[in-house]
Amino acid sequence: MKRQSTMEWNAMNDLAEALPSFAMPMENAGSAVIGPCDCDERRETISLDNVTVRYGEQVVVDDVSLSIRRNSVTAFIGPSGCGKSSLLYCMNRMSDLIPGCKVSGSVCYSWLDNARLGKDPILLRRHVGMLFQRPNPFPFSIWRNIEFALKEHGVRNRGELSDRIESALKEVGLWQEVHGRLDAHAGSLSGGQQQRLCLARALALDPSVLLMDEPCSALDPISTQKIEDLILRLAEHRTIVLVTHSLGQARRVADQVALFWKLDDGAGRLIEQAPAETLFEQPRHDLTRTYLEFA
Amino acid sequence: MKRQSTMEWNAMNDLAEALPSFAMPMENAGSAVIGPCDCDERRETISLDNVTVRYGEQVVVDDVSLSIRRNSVTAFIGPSGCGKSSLLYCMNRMSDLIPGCKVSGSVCYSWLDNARLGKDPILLRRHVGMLFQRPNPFPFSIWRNIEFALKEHGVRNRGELSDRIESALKEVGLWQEVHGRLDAHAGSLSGGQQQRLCLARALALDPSVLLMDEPCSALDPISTQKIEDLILRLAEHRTIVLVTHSLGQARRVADQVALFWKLDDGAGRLIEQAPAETLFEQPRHDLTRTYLEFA
Amino acid sequence: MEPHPAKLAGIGLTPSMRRALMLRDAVFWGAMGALALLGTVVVLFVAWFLVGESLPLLEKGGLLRFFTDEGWWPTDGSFNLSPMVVTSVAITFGALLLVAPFSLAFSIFTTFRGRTAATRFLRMLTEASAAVPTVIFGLWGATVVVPLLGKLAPPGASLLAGIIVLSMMIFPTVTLLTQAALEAVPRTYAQAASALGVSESTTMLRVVLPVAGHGIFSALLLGAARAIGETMVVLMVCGNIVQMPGALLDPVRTLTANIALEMPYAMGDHRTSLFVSGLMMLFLVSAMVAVSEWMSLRGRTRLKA
Amino acid sequence: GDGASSPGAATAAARLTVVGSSTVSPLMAEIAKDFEKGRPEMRVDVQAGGSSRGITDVRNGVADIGMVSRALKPDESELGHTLIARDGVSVIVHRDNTVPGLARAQLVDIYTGKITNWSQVGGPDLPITVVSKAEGRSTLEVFSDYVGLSYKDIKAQMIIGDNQQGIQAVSSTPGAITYVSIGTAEYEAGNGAAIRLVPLDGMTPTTQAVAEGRFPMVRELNLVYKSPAAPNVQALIAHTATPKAAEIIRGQYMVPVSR
Amino acid sequence: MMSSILDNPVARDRLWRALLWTLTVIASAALLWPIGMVIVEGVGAISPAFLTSNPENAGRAGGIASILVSTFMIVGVSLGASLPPAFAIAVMLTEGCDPHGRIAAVMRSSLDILAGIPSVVFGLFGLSLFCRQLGLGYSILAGGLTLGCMILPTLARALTTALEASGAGHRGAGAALGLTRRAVLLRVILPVALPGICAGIILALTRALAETAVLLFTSGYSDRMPSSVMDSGRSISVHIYELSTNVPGGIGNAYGSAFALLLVLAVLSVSVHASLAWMQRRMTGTRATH
Ligand SMILES: Nc1ncnc2c1ncn2[C@@H]1O[C@H](COP(=O)(O)OP(=O)(O)OP(=O)(O)O)[C@@H](O)[C@H]1O
Ligand SMILES: Nc1ncnc2c1ncn2[C@@H]1O[C@H](COP(=O)(O)OP(=O)(O)OP(=O)(O)O)[C@@H](O)[C@H]1O
Ligand SMILES: [Mg+2]
Ligand SMILES: [Mg+2]
Repeated sequence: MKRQSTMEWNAMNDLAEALPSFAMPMENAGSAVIGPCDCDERRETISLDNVTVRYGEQVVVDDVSLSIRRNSVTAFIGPSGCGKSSLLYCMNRMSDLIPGCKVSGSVCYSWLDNARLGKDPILLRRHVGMLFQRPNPFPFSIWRNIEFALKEHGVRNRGELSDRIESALKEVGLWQEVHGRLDAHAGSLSGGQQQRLCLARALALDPSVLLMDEPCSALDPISTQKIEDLILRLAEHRTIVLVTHSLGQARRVADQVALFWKLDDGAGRLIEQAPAETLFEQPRHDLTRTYLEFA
Repeated sequence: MKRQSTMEWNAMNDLAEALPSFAMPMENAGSAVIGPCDCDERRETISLDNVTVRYGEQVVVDDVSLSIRRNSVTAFIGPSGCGKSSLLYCMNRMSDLIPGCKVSGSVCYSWLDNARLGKDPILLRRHVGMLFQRPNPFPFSIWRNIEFALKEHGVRNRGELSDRIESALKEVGLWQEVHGRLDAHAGSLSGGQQQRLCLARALALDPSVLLMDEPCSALDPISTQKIEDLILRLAEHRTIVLVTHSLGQARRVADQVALFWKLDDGAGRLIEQAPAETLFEQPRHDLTRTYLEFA
Repeated sequence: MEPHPAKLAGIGLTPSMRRALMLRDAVFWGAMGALALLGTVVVLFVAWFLVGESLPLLEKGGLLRFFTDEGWWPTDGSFNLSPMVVTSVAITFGALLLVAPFSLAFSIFTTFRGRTAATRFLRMLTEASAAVPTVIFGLWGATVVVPLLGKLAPPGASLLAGIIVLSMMIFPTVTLLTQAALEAVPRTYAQAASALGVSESTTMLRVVLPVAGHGIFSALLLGAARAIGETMVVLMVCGNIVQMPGALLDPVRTLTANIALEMPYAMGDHRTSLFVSGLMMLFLVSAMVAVSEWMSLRGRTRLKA
Repeated sequence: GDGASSPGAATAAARLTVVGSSTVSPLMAEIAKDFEKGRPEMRVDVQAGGSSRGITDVRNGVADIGMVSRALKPDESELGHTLIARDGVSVIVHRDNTVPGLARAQLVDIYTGKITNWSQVGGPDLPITVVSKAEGRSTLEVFSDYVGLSYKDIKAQMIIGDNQQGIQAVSSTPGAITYVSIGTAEYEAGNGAAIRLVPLDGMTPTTQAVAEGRFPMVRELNLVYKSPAAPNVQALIAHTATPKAAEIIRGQYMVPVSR
Repeated sequence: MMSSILDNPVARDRLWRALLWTLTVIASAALLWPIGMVIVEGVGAISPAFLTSNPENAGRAGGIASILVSTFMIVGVSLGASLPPAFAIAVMLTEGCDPHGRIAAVMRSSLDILAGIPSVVFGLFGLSLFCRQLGLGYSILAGGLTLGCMILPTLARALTTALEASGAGHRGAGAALGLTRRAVLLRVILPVALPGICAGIILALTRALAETAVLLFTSGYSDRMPSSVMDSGRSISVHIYELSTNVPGGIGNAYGSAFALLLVLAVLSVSVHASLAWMQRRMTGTRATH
């Protein structure tokens, strides 16, 4: 029963669930925001330059420029509706799938072949993995969940498949818990386990960037703790961008924090970006100070 | 399409959403747990005595006895699945509506006519309001959302209706924000506003007890802050029982905190109940200490 | 250790695999589009064919004559279809009016009582009756309903008999869809209402039914489409007299029964006039669909406002 | 038929398609089975659909043979035709109706609505329910020819299609009257249906009487084909005149003609 | 008095429940009546011999073996003809175009109109298009194709509903893993939607099995064992219609055939459900559902 009208957007926290069915992955390929940039190749970074996101006429992310260091954790924080998710979705072009969503500006992964990524969203999304607010495993067995994605990306060899699946499950610490029942339905896992399975599924494709949109907000504290530990461990070899509402979480895991704010015209802007300690201890901006009071 | 198999239970964090059918509210009227008790009438309390909840054969809340002071805030905390929600649902007999759910023991509101409440769940639910994890306003206008419940409880006079609606909206601080568009669809409000509307809807019936099941977990920090402020204000004249996963929240708003734990047999037990400061600063039980480390 | 560049090469589609993937994608969507188009134009085929067969008579006297002619004397060149159009509409409305309360009650009962043995049996029964061939309903109507009504006012074969048997026939369709519509109503509404101490009847009538209203409406509409198009049943129980329905116990003839009754023996203009009946049915059904589209559009815009 | 537009005949030389009247088709199906017995290469498909469809299909070549349960009309005379059987048409009433018999004039009055109660024609005190047939049906033509009424003058309370439906209607309505194939009526009356064949102008309707030419309301059952007939068509038509076929025709409660 | 009952929620609920019960009981009794009639009258006629021998004496004697074979062939052809376009329409409606857009509206309206076209009109259409223009004659193929057109809207609607209900969440998950829309559709949404799809197929089968008017005009009337889809063949509903309206003394076997039809449906639905469980397990890689 599809009754998704725009007014419902506000009530909907997770953009992923709201993805309309008819979106065409390659449709907006012309509006690619991924492209080569003239950033310093030796300082490995993701650089977002003048990224603007519109839904129809409404600008929701206004001219954001931002640089993210490779193999670090960057947290996006800010009040609801300030465009954190929208900005995140530009980074792996999930924004292509949202009807009416227009993106301008550019995103550049300095250590990757941006020209190719810009043309091939499938390749892009393999390099730039994503984790959503609500765990969304496929309704398959645990094994199939990971195998499926791998197979679609061309891994056919049985031995390689099982190696990769095993190492992904081990990486998220799920192997111990589930190795005896890999053919159990993913729905039979607890919420936290499901979220880790989704992470394993993304990791199996060996992405070098992981985007996470409030990955813990549906989890209990124990599962949250596990995910946070994982984030810290993964960040050794992977670049992680994390949207979170929990300032505590940002403080615990992030190297860099970026605060966004929705201004009166409805557009989200970057207010302040700084190393986590600096931002929490010596916020420069008034809005940052206001926001930190809610911690 | 009803395909709710038991294995999916774990995946479902919100008991509320899992209510398979709201069946016939009075169906289980025989199993009423509300009844007179021999508690001291001058010390106004809600006393839960030996409450046990079963789903089919599985005991999920095991023999919990607990006393809640009137006009205070009591927080239920504990890991996922320990039966916090189940216990809460006994208190206004929402448990009647869950097929297969059996409750024994008794709940007694010392300052109310328990004999009548025990026979009349409609009256009971008027006195004992409830707020859910996800905001669930009716798909009506803002005004109709509150008016609907009031009319059902016999308020017909137009003047009285609008007085009550206005004062309920003012009480939750929504009047300012919406008084110009009371006939707007409730779905057009933001998540935080919706949650406050739901609270206003409950408050309009002038309940003396409010049960809240993780009321802020779907909200952003600013909305959370507003709700927490409200809880503190409402607690002056109302008894509030709050289930929360956020220890910070429990610390900020609760007078008393009760910690539950799911033991190996799957049954949730009350581990420790104490004033908030005591529990957080000098936990007596090992499990409490373990749990607090996740804060 | 620098794990990435090495591993990066290890996984991912080779250019040839990628080309194959794109090709398969293009073929798949092309095929889907073409097949969907084919399915969509079937209705045009039917309409084109009906118009083609009706043309000789339409050219002679226009469309209006089918409402202004003296009567239905097909072999004498007088083709007034209006009594049959009115009958078709009346019988459909009657069946809907009769089936709606039963179907609603039944659906509410089976949807909200939980999964007991009784509700499972009732659901099974509904599905089984959806499978009963219409001839059986006709037979049942002719041997049971008509004689019963005949005791009230002979011959018993009448508008009312048609309404009763048709509503039996569309009951499963309407009920199955109504159940689906009720199941789609978020449980949170009913639950919120209960938590506010709202009684069950009010919850149903004021919250659940309005929210499901859209789905229930389209269930009824589908039932109406089946009722108005039903042939064998009305042929067997309605009496088939061409006249404006005056009372419930009057024998009447519907457009479809007219086609089935006279087509095997019709020649020339008589035969063509029956195709015009078919065309008329198409108009009626299209009008119904247009109304429903308009209503749903209005419903959506109202929801937005 | 000609090969291009006649798929039934075109797919195999040994296939015959027979289409038409639903009254004739059951007996034609049985005759066809008998016809095939000695001819393993033959296949005869019998298809009911009404007399006029028989004519139309033969004309445009979809069928090789048409079955028509009435005499041919003048504008159909370009087709070859063979009479294979006769079928009487009889007035029937409910078994409990004691009316001794009806005259042609009484029938006219009943069917034009002048007589509305059985007591007016010597029956019980019971309102009459007039049941007639749909326009175009051959029994209606035979009946209205016999009583001398136009179908426009008939004031019926119920209109039916096939014979079986008429028997159904009469046996469940005590005051009903209609006209159906004698063969069908005899069979049903013999098998417990609550109907009675009413003597008409003193003549008792029986298959016997039809066979002996003593009963006036009779219709012809014809086969039509494009002339000149193809050899296979000729063979099948010849087969309908065999004693075995006559046996089958009698078995279906019709009256074979002697050719 | 009445108003006091309506004012008191408890009394009103009691009244409400009484109303629900009454209407439900009446409706169930009415549902049971025709089915019960078929079972009571048909159970005597049916036997293994009835199911395995061919009709004789215009159906008064003998069995229905050839009828059953023709029926399966007709229904098979109709399903084969309607399933691909129905699936394509469902896919286009849920994945291919904006569900509130113009194309979808055209598609949906055309299906709705198709669903409303009386079967007798389909019969005439099939007679002219398939039997005459395309030269298929009175054959199982012609009848099956016409039936296919008739059940197309039912099938398309059921498939659309099933796909719609199963897609939520998986599209985002799939896209984020770099899967194509086709992969998500065929490998994720389809398995999840299987129960709904099967329900839709059974519904369409039911309509096809029960159809009389269409087949009277197109697939013919011959009650012999068909040897190919180009033969004329009589489906079971036509057989029932013929026996009950045109063959004196055929009513007993008409009920027998109707009972057999119900049995066939029951067997079909049980076997579809059994294979469903198996298919789902295969497609999701789970050992057992629980
Ligand atoms: N598909 C859409 N169409 C129209 N407007 C949208 C759409 N998605 C989001 N918006 C609007 O864009 C703005 C930014 O949304 P976004 O989800 O990016 O914010 P957010 O910072 O992630 O908020 P939250 O913390 O609630 O997840 C909001 O005002 C939202 O209502
Ligand atoms: N309707 C139901 N049928 C069967 N089991 C259920 C049902 N509802 C809950 N349970 C089970 O009962 C146990 C307690 O559930 P409950 O929802 O009360 O826990 P909780 O403490 O509220 O958890 P959470 O923090 O995740 O909300 C869980 O193991 C849950 O799986
Ligand atoms: Mg967001
Ligand atoms: Mg809970």
